[in-house]
Amino acid sequence: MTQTVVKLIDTTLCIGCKACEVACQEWNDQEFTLGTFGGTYQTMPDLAPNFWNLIKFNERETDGGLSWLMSKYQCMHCGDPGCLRACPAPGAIVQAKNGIVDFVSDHCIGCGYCITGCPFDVPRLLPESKKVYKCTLCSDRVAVGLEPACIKSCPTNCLTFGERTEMLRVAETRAGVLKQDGHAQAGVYNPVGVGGTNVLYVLKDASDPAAYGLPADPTIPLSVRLWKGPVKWLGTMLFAGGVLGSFFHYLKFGPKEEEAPEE
Amino acid sequence: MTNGWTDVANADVILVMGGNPAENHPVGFRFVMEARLKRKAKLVCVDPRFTRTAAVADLYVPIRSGTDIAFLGGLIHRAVSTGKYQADYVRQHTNAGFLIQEGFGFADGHFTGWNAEKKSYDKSTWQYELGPDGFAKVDPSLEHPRCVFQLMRQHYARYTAEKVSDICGCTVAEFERAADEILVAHAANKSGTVLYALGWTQHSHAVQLIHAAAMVQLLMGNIGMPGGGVNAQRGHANIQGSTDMGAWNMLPGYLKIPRANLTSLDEYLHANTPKALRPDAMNYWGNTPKFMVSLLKAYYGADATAGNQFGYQWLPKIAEGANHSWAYFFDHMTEGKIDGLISWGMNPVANGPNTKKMLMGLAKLKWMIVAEVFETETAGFWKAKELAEKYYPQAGDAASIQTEVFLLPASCFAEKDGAFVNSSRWLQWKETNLEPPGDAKRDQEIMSRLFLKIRELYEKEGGTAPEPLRMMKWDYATPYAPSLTEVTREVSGRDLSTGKQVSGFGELKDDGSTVSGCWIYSGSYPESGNLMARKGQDDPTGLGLFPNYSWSWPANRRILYNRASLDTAGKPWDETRAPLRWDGLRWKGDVPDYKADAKPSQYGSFVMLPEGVARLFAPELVEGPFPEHYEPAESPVENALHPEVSFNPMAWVIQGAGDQLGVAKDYPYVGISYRLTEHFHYWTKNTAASAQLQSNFFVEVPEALAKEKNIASGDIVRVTSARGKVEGPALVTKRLRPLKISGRTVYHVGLPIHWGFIGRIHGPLINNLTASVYDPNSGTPEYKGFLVNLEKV
Amino acid sequence: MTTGLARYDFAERAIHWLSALSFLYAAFTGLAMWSHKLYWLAGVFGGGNATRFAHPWAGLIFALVLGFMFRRWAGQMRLDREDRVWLRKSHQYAMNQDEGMPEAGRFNAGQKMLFWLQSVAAVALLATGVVLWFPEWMPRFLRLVAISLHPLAAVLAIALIILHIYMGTAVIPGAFRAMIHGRVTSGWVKAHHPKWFRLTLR
Amino acid sequence: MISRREFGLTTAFGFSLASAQAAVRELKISRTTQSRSVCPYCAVGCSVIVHSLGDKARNVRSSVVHIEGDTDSPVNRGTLCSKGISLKQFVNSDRRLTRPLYRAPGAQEWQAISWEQAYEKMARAIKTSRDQGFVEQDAQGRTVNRLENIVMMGGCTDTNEINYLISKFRFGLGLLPYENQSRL
Repeated sequence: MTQTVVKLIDTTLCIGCKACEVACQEWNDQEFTLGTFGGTYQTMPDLAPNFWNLIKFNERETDGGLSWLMSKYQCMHCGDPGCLRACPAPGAIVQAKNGIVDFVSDHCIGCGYCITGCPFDVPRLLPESKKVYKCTLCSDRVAVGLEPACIKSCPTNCLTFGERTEMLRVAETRAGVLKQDGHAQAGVYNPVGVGGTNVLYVLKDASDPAAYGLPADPTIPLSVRLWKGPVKWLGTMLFAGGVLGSFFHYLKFGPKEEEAPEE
Repeated sequence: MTNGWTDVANADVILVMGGNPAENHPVGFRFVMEARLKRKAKLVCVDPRFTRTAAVADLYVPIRSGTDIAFLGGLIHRAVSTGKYQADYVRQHTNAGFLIQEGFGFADGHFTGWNAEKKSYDKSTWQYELGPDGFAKVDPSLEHPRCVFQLMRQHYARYTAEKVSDICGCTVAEFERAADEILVAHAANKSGTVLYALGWTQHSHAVQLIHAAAMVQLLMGNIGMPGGGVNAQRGHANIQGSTDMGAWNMLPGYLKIPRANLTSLDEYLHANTPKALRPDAMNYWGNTPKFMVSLLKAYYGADATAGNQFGYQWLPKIAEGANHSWAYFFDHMTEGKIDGLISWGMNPVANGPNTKKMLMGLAKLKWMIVAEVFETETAGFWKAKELAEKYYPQAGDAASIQTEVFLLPASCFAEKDGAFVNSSRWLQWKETNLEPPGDAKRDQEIMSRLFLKIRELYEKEGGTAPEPLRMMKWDYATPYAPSLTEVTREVSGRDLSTGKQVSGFGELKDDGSTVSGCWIYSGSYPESGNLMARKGQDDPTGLGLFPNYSWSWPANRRILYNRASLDTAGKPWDETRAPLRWDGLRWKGDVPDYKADAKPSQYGSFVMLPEGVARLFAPELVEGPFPEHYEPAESPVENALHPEVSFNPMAWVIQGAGDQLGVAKDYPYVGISYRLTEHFHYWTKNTAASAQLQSNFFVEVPEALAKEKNIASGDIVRVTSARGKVEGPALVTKRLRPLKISGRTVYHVGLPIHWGFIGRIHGPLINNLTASVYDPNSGTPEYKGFLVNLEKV
Repeated sequence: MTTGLARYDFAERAIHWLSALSFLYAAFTGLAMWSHKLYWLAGVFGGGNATRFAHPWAGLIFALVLGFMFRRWAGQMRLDREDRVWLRKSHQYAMNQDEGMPEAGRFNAGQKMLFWLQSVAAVALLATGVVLWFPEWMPRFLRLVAISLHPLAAVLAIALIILHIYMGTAVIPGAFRAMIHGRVTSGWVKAHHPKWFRLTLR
Repeated sequence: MISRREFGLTTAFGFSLASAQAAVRELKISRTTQSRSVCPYCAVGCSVIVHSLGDKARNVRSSVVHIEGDTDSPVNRGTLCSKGISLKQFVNSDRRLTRPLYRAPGAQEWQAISWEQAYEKMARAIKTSRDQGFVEQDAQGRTVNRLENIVMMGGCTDTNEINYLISKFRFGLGLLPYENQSRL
């Protein structure tokens, strides 16, 4: 039986070296561009069709002194992926048995619904190719027993990779150690609203995921659920009802005859 | 590094100071993280900037650039005055008990023997007191008032926490907290490591700074211990190897280039072979004749015979008083004393202090040869006016520059085999499967063809002194493109009598029967093959020594001075962490820094030194046997310890054309240059990935200073020094904390290097700002801590 | 040669069929993307990418044509008092008990309702369609609204069109001919649009 | 709840390997030649594997398609920093020099020059300077065999072997002013 794979991000170990950013682009043969100056060490303002993995830098004053958070932002490989729910093209987004949510460009029609469906705002549309791109968790590497490129490159063990139950255990253990070390709010980010994620975070302060750029309680957007639920039922009912109703109406009542004779 | 990257994981406390491994050695930093995860090691980061290392440190302490000796002196004072030093280690393994001559002292910024006129020291009082037997006198109780320990205690008594705070700008509480963490390592079963880099070496008192770190580590009993040591994180792939192979006044293997007064090999060997200072000192440098003769045999082959002093006469001799240091090259060029420059992959225009001066010098050359992978600012120096007139208005037009330039396309790392020596002193062999692009050639071929061409001209036409040129052996199987395997076999060494490769420098001889191009690498390529290419994964000690992975100089030893991890009786200081054990007959574990079968008490534990023990007191350094806090040559404040001798009295302050020093009145802020993790030096401005990660030059400005000057992030600012200027957008940050120095606020201005006027991305060269001030021991420029002004454009 | 009475001039018929064709194109391509079960329709229209490409253009054409139709017919589509009575009695109309129905003008109240509802749906489809067409330039909030409103409006429009087609082809013989040739018999007019017959043609 | 389309994308990552039903992208390094090298940037000394394609037939040069960390190295265990992981961008940079260039005195531009011409001119320049500047004996009549009017510099990304050859080149000429990047 296939087991679910997980990327574990221990935010306490990230040094913002950006190796994962580049490893991702290199492995996936994405073009490099020029960065912008935004007043921080972060030169890529956001994820992009050729840039699937971003380290955000956040400088702030806390009770314990200056804090410089570096946090990784990429596809979360949700248990219940909003992108997949929203995707109209069968086979364009696949959720593999091992939990990887992968975009298959050949089948992608570029509608961009996945972008709207994603509670983490991850997929990015490339206007030239009319395809949407995001992290694949290096499904090609994982399939032959290699770690995803970002994880392999990570020098500090901030990123680790493994089987889900084991990784959950590792994450909880690490959070426990952090608690012992005085970070009472330490915890694991694995939001239930999207069926859990196969990208897990260990946070020093799990009560404030927003500080790491993570939504506190992500869910698949209501409108996507409406569309894929009630609207679909309603439509099915109306279309079927319309066609069948017409048919039986005709059987019962037939056409309206012209009554008046020709002039 | 005395120890090595993998060994950092054995530390209990890690002091990062004068370095920023999270940014500049991110992969090496993984061992810091491992120590923290596995050993709960504490990471203390001391730096003027809150770096990415500081961001993950347990404790960050800001200090003013160039005040590290004050901080370390404070640690020494605190250790000695509170008893937090490993007393047995200090007594057994250092020169703490050695008596110093009567009259030695320190007052008002100078050690004894200062000659104000000559600006130099008479070191006669800095010497050990010798007994009638010719050996140094030692007081094992460490109580003699003239013993090194007492002199040290006295010297650092001035370095109180308050003084440290006053000089460095951290608070007393911050210093004390850091000291408490660091001095934990004085316990015999605790190890602390020190990781440094160019934040220490690029000061006018750099070598003393590292000496101070070594003293702290000796007091903590950390030298020779796993998880200890003084560890230089080298900034280029083969800094270690290119140093080992000799530059400036060195031959390969740290043998000195002869001076003119040493007219024969005998005189040279006599002058350069130290004599033991203690009866139990192994004094390994006593073997200097074997190393030197083997080198001469490598250079001159069969032509080197006992009868002609093994070709000693063909080696160049340095004139008394001459200094062929980088520090003087460009003045000599400007003065017309230099005809030409050959640069094998170096970029002085970008790298050297005071760029304007570099440009002026090169413009006076008749010719210049540059072998490179990319066009550099040096190769294209004559375009400076065209490409960056803003910064070099006084540079000449290309038309006025008469230098003839050859830019030769060389090959990159992946297109060549050969070995790099990493910071851990591991010689790691590379393979290659690639040809250089286009018409580019491998460096060994470029160099050999040029050498052979010159020799051919001399053979055809004659000329001045063809002999040294003709005698230098270049008899490789393919002389115009030597196989690097063949070269490395020559370096490792051969026994001429058997024709076999030697297995180590222990087999080298001074009778001309052995060859070795660099004695410390001897044994890297024995009969059994290329040990540098090994990939063995075994780690019998569990300490991360990996004896069968690559090859480590010297003798495949992974932890230098490992003999000091045990007491004189042979008992490890820490049983759980012993790199070496004595089994009654032989030493087991790491390759011992000791005679392999000598009893624990037979020799002193530091076999290379004539004392047989480590030096707390180091008289060979030019500005004093103890490190003393001196300000940078350009400082915003005067020296709080001795205002009349503010900066290192022995520092080389070059006053050539274009050289000026600024004062705080005109240039009130402290400029510091540094690397960013996203770039490598001045190369990656040519590569797409790094150009994306940091595309733009910027100036880091402390928030408070920005407020004062009404500067917002993104505003263009101009930073000026007495030498030049740079301009770029401001990056306003909280990470540069204003420091209170003697009641005044001092700001640092952060200046990342990496940009230049030739490349995929462009920006100013930071060395427009830096000064021609050098450490007098090493000849390294003071790139950190110079004075600048800052204004909004 | 023409026989019978002129019901729709050329412009009206052209507009009607343009709108019909563009609507159907948009509807079928839309249905392909609406449900995975109907994605086979995308194959009919040249595959997923072609479907994604053509759908908004068909929708845009439909919206434009509908604009013309609106200008042409909006005035005639006002609901008057009799229309309201008609609507109240529409169940009788559905059961072919037309005797008690108020007399219809050129368009009966059912047709008028279709016109107005389709117009509303078209506006909604256009507005949300533009948002979905260029998701990369649209704020997330708008995309979220559009992603559910667009199919909702489409469901409504398609349901109405099913009814319309049934009425126009099966229930009222001659209506389809009218939309092709433009002409109807006077008997047909008297039967289906007596008031129009009375007021306009007589 | 919509049904998930489950593809048999499986992993050999230490788990049982279920049969793959859907092909994923082809692994781009599956047919490469691998050579083990060492990163030329800082001196952590990370080992890398250079993946190249091309068999070096007459019309084929091997070219780098990927560079990745070598997991055998106890130093980096396969990890790399942002610079190391993008070494391909360095090797394959379009800014690489591919032919010798020459700048005549006073010229505004580079011009191409053949290797042969370059060696001729360079050797001549070096010989002329050496002949003028070489000191065989100093004022006191001591043999000193030194050359001080040519400066040489080395970068520190050359291997030990090349540094050793530099030392032979240097002392063959008798050249004293030699510095290396390592000392700055």
